[in-house]
Amino acid sequence: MELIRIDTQKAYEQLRDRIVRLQLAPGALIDEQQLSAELDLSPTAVREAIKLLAHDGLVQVTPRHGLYVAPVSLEDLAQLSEMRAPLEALCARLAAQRATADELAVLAALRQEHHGIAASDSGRLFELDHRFHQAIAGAAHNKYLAQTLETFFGLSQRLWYLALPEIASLPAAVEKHLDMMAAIQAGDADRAERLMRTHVQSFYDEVKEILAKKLG
Amino acid sequence: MELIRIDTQKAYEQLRDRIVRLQLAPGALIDEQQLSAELDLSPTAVREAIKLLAHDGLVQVTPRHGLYVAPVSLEDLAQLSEMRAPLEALCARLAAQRATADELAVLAALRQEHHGIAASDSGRLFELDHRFHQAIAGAAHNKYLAQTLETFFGLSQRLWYLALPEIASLPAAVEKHLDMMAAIQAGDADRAERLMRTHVQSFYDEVKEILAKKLG
Amino acid sequence: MTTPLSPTPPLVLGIDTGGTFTDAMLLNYHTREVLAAHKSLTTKRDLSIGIEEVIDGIQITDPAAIKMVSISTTLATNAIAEGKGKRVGLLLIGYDAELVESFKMNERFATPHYYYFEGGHDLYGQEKAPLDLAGILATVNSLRGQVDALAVSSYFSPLNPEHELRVFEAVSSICDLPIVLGHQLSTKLGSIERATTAALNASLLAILQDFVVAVRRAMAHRHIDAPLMVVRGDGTLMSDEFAAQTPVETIHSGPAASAIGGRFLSGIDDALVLDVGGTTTDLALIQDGQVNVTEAGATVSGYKTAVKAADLLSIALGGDSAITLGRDRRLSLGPERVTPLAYLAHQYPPVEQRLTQLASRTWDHESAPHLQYWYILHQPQASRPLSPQQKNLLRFLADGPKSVPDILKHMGVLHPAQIVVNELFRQEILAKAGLTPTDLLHAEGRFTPWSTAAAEAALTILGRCLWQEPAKIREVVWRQANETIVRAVVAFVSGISLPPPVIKDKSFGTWVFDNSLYHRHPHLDTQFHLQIPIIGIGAPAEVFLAEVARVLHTELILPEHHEVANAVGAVAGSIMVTEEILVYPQLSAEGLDVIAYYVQTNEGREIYEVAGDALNYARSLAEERVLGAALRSGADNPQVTVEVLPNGLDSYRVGAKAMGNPRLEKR
Amino acid sequence: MTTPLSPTPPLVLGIDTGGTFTDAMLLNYHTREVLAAHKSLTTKRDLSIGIEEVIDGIQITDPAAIKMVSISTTLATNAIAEGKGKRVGLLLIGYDAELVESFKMNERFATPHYYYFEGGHDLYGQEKAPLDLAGILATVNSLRGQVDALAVSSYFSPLNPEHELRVFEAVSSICDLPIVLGHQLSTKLGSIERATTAALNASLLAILQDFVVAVRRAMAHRHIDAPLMVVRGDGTLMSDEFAAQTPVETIHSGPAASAIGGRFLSGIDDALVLDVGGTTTDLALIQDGQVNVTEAGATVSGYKTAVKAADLLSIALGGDSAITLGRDRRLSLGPERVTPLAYLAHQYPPVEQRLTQLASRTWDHESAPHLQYWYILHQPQASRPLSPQQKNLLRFLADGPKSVPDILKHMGVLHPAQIVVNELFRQEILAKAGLTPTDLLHAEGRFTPWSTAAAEAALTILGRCLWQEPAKIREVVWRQANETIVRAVVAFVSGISLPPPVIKDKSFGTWVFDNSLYHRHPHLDTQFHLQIPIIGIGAPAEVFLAEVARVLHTELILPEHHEVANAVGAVAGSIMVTEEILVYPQLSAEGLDVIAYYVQTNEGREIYEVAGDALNYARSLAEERVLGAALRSGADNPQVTVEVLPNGLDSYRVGAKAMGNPRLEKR
Repeated sequence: MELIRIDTQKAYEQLRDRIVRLQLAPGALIDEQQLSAELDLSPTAVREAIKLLAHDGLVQVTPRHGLYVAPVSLEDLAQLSEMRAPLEALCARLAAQRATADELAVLAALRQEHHGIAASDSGRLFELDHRFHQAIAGAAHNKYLAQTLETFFGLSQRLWYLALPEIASLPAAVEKHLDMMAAIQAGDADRAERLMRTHVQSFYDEVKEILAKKLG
Repeated sequence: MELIRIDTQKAYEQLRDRIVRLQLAPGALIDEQQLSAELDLSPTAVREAIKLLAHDGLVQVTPRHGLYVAPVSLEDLAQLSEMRAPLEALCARLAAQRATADELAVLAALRQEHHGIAASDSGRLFELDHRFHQAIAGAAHNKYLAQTLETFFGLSQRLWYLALPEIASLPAAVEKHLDMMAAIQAGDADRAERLMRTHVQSFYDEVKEILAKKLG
Repeated sequence: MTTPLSPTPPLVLGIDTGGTFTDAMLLNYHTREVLAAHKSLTTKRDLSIGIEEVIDGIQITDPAAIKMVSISTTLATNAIAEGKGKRVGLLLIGYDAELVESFKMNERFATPHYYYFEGGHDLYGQEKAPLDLAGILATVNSLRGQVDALAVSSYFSPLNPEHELRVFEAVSSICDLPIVLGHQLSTKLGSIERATTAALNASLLAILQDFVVAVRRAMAHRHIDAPLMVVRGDGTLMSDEFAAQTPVETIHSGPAASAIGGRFLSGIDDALVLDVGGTTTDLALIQDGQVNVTEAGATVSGYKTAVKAADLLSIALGGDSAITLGRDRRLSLGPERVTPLAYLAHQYPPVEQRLTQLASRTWDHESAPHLQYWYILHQPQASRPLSPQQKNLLRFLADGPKSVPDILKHMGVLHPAQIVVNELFRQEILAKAGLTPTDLLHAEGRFTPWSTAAAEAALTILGRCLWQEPAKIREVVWRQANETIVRAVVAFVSGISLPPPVIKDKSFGTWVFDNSLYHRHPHLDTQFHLQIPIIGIGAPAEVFLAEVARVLHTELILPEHHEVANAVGAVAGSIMVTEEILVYPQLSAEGLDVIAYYVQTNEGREIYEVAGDALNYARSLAEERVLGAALRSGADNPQVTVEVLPNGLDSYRVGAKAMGNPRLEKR
Repeated sequence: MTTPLSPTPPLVLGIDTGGTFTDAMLLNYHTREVLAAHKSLTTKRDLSIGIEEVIDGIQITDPAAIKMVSISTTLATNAIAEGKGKRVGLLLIGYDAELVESFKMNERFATPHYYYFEGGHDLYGQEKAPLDLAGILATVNSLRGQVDALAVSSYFSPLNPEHELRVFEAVSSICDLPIVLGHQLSTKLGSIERATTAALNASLLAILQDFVVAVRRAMAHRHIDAPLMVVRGDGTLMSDEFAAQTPVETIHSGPAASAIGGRFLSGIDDALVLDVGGTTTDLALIQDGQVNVTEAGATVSGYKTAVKAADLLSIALGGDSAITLGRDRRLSLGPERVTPLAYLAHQYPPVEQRLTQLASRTWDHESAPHLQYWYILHQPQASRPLSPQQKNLLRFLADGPKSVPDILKHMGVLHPAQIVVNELFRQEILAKAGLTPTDLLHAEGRFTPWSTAAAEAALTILGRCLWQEPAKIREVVWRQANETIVRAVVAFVSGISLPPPVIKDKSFGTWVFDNSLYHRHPHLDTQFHLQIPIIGIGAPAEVFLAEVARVLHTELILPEHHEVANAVGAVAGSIMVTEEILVYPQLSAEGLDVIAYYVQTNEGREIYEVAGDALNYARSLAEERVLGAALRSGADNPQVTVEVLPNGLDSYRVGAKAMGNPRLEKR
């Protein structure tokens, strides 16, 4: 984010948030002029922000047409899960093999934080889940892996927000992290990999079921 | 590439090429003013192109400092191979399961093309290798997988150019594609996956050996 | 405490790259006042050189005040006319080869590399035959190195582009060539025009892309950082991105801009605009303030396309048209464009000496071929492979222009066709010079920037060959120019094709035309009365058009700045985006009942049970898409109109159009 | 054919957001002519409002001609002084807690939330103790919601930042708070200053980021799309990106810009610049045309930092300083800044009525507290939680300002401290008004934009409380202002701290000072002779400084546009980037021999066997890095200088500096 002007950064964050939280609906036409007025940021900033969002896959440009909020589909969900499940599993395996003492301390701190969060606080649980995956990605010591997973996490977010009101298993899913952490701490790569694969897959399965009903 | 001005596109291609072909050396300082003069393209175009290259990981911005051509390291190579081997393998597996008749026809056409290339023509072999991987990525029917692999391919290119003069096995590596294609055509997912993993891994191993000598 | 600055209003820079001249002008966008204008020679080998020169001539003191640059160009039209487009492989899917060939429709494809394959759909969008993808890929593999781009047109692809899309996917997996798909350029159903349009578009892609980069580069040199627009063939503007994707839409861009500029400068809403350039003269009609547009699809160099463009006629006649002596010893004017001898002699004094020397040889009645010169325009790149003959010729021309007879002698051949140098002319390594109307103007003292002596000498030489006085030669040439233009005007405005100007034609049409021009009949006079004025555009407009207007009994209007009206027109247009969506029925298996309706866009297909729903969806989709595209193209508050046109039984074309003035803020 | 345009030269817009006024001016960058200038009130709750107003006042007719906007701001300084920075958790690694506390150095940390942990390195960059990461993470977890940012400083981190980097990695994995690392802000080795600087930087991050966005927004509203620069504390410029990362560097940005502006406008290379604002008066020295810079690190609000900034002294005295009556019935001036009563009464006529009414009560000698008003500056957001007491107060003030005695009565308390409303003042929901020098100017008829009647009434009231004529009150206040400024000048220029102005101090220093001001001694006169002129900056400069200059026997220079010299200074600076690299020895295991040399940058460490190689590498690396950073910051052809300073035994600091004028093209 270093080459980016500060107001572009602001526009990017605000637009990204609107898209992820579905305030800008999937498939909606993007009117730069209007957004610039709404956000009260310069047209340049908004335009630059949209470029970044397009790079993230959250905005689409059709060849001869305008800019749209990328639509969501079950197909996307399936493809994301197909990628994330093996990569997160690989990540957990590598983390079990490579995590440094510092990284284990981070995982322990996250676990500690988990104890302080109410099961009903889905916002914080959601955030914690993200941190947990990031921490494991860091412990895997492969920057490409970490970047890739971060990108996919971003793309998944919107689907999750779509499903969120009906997700029942969030606390349970986050609970899984505790087992995984134990495996990583113990250096049990096989177990870490297996747990992670199940964790990611079962979460996607649930989201998929909810969205299948919603999106028809 | 849709939101990008045409002269930016030009600058991007030219700069990317210079970086990949090592004409802009790894670690070199990037002087936008100078590049703008050299390429005879507007400062805006060059600046935008550099942003894209930074996104590709080919240009680095240090926190309080200037822009540099990203350095290369054996560590990068190792991390890339760690990501690419399982992903390409997954890709081959999915392709074996999902390739349509059209996609098999493309693979057959690439095979046909291969027959027309001399073993000494490393430039074309290199290009063909890229196409082959792209075709399999397409046949896997997962856009995220395809995008990810394409990004990694781009990052690997520079390392390969560094090693290229000494790579002996390029024709053999490309030859491997023929076996892989047979496996994909036959729908033998296990075999396709295994062959791909070996193909990618052994190529990386060779490049690694060469670069280990070069980079010390 | 405040000292206000003098206000700098938003300025726009209009540029027109014509066949001979590149014009530029700077306009105050709000007051519509032309602040500065300039003309340079067009440098075909690299248009950016002429563009840089013309921008330099404008003396822009505050590049930041320029909020838009807009450019019209005959680049596409010229590239097609001169066969300088890139080489295209045209893949025809589901076309009936026999039918096409038997009606010689293949001659309309605008490329010699066309190939037929199984596949395509029927008029209900159902697959006619399976796609022969393997065959296509094999062909593409075999074309490696022989073509620079590919065009794909599948039968009934606007109804169902599936085969084109599949070909795109597969072919782009095996090669890097740019690929143009027919259905993306036209939703109309004429399969031949679609193929032609796709092929032409493919042949122009790289050319227009280079052009846009060159203009951007010229802008960068002058520190102009503003949106760049390109004039479409109908006079509206599109962003440079769009233009680079759909170069065919720039066909007729130059003439359309002239027409718009002429209207703008004259303030006249109904007129015939005649733009006299160095290479061509272009005709367009202005009605109710709008350029007439042809719905049928523009024709360029005999290729009928599916491109909506200004309805115009371009004739190969201009200030630099070659005046040559045919085998029948008749003078002809055009269609070739050459460098005027007055200019060549001005650049190379030995040419002037040689011509005056020749003119003094009163006994020599055969020296007309000596008026044709070849010369080196710019040195070929060192890397360029040259034949021994080409090297020999270039060495011979190294010290200056040589006349064609001298060249033939040196090369030891009898006819220029024996020297294989077309490619060198094409690449503007070599150029030709000869006698032109521009030379006549020199001789007449009406326009004399270059060597008058050379022009006079050349006329003397040519007159001697014809046993005529130079004045008579001039008269003949001007009469011919006048006749050619009047003929074009009459044909264009009437919409009736005139009989060709063949000698000894005895048709009534020929007679009437001749008589109306020359009033030869002692008893029966005929006259043309054009009921609208002629707006003359271009530097030589007055010379060429005064007599035309007289013959047509109308007024010739030469508005201020008419020399650069095309550049004015480049910025006077609105940004426009159009979109068409097809709605057509899905038939039951037996093909007897309509069971649903498809809504087909470039990118996908939706299905609706009821026609009304399908049309409503198509309407709103079309509206949204044009709006999005217009916003992205920089239109300010674009206005959208949607119309539904019947397109055969139970089928509809839903067309949307968004138009708006350019948004002149920094993007 | 060309009509040249009148040239529009590159313009630059300078803005200064001071404590009271926001100034702007438009400069022709090449001719250095001030084209327009304007002043607005600073809106502390949202600086962009004042910035927009001041830009509006400038009447920019051609925003595109503006090639750079540069801004200086007292934002950082004020936020620190007023404790309005974000709450920071400071993590101290390897610090000797006992030692720190025993010397009360913890008071210098600029945050009450500081925590000690095991870890850190020694002066050879070797790990002193293992890092207690688990402890740090537990602390960070426990700080959730209590701090807004984190700062980390590890012992000897400039030599080896490993522990800071590890903390950064780990902590950023468990929370989103911005984290500032000490070694990235300072390569100097003072561990306390480094911690202070890191903590201050962390507390300012969000503030400066919001500010930059607000300025960009104000620019966008005026269609100004140009690079934005921020003035550093030493008067040089940095890009807005840099500023948002290292807000501490903007400490003293405002005064530095004033000094540079004063020099620029006066053309005088050696002078004392005195900038009299509404809230403070700032002193800076100009020597050889440069602002004096303190190498030791700037001190702000008593916090000593490692930030290189203009050497200056800022005293809490300005046009809007509160004139209050102490318990000892002495008048004091400042340090608090309040809204002048003349202005308040102008805005709220009932205040004027009330004051004139009070002034007419000749029997009332206790009404001085009635000169202090509270009022609502802007309504709190609906979402803001308010205490019942706060709600009560806001309801009471809803219909206009109320005097403090009225408020106490309504709230049923005896002292303002019993009303818990500091947060409301902090957020500028409430504001205070009172008697100020600005009111005196109204009463004297020297500056009368607002209610003179209110000012006169207030003076009458205050005079009656002191049994004095109003004229006498004014005299006392002015004398006190003069004395305060002269005291500051003498201390600042001499570098000697003067004895505090305590009553009944019998020291010689106090005597000399008093005598030099008031020449009280009948036989022994003392005088100050300042050998350089005083350049007065700011609107009230003449009023405040005429007597100061007289007392100091020097000339007071008030250059044209001196009211906005700070805004001028904002654009007059060069872009500068610095970089320091440390070179220090690696010791053998026994610690007796130097076996190699480390080259330590912010990002990494290299090792060399020979000191010379290490220094050469450090030199070229430093040079390359500053060059890169300067180019990125928009410097045109930056000039680089490198110097090597010894830094203790076998250790060196390699400093590089790149400076260049801003590149005024569009980036």
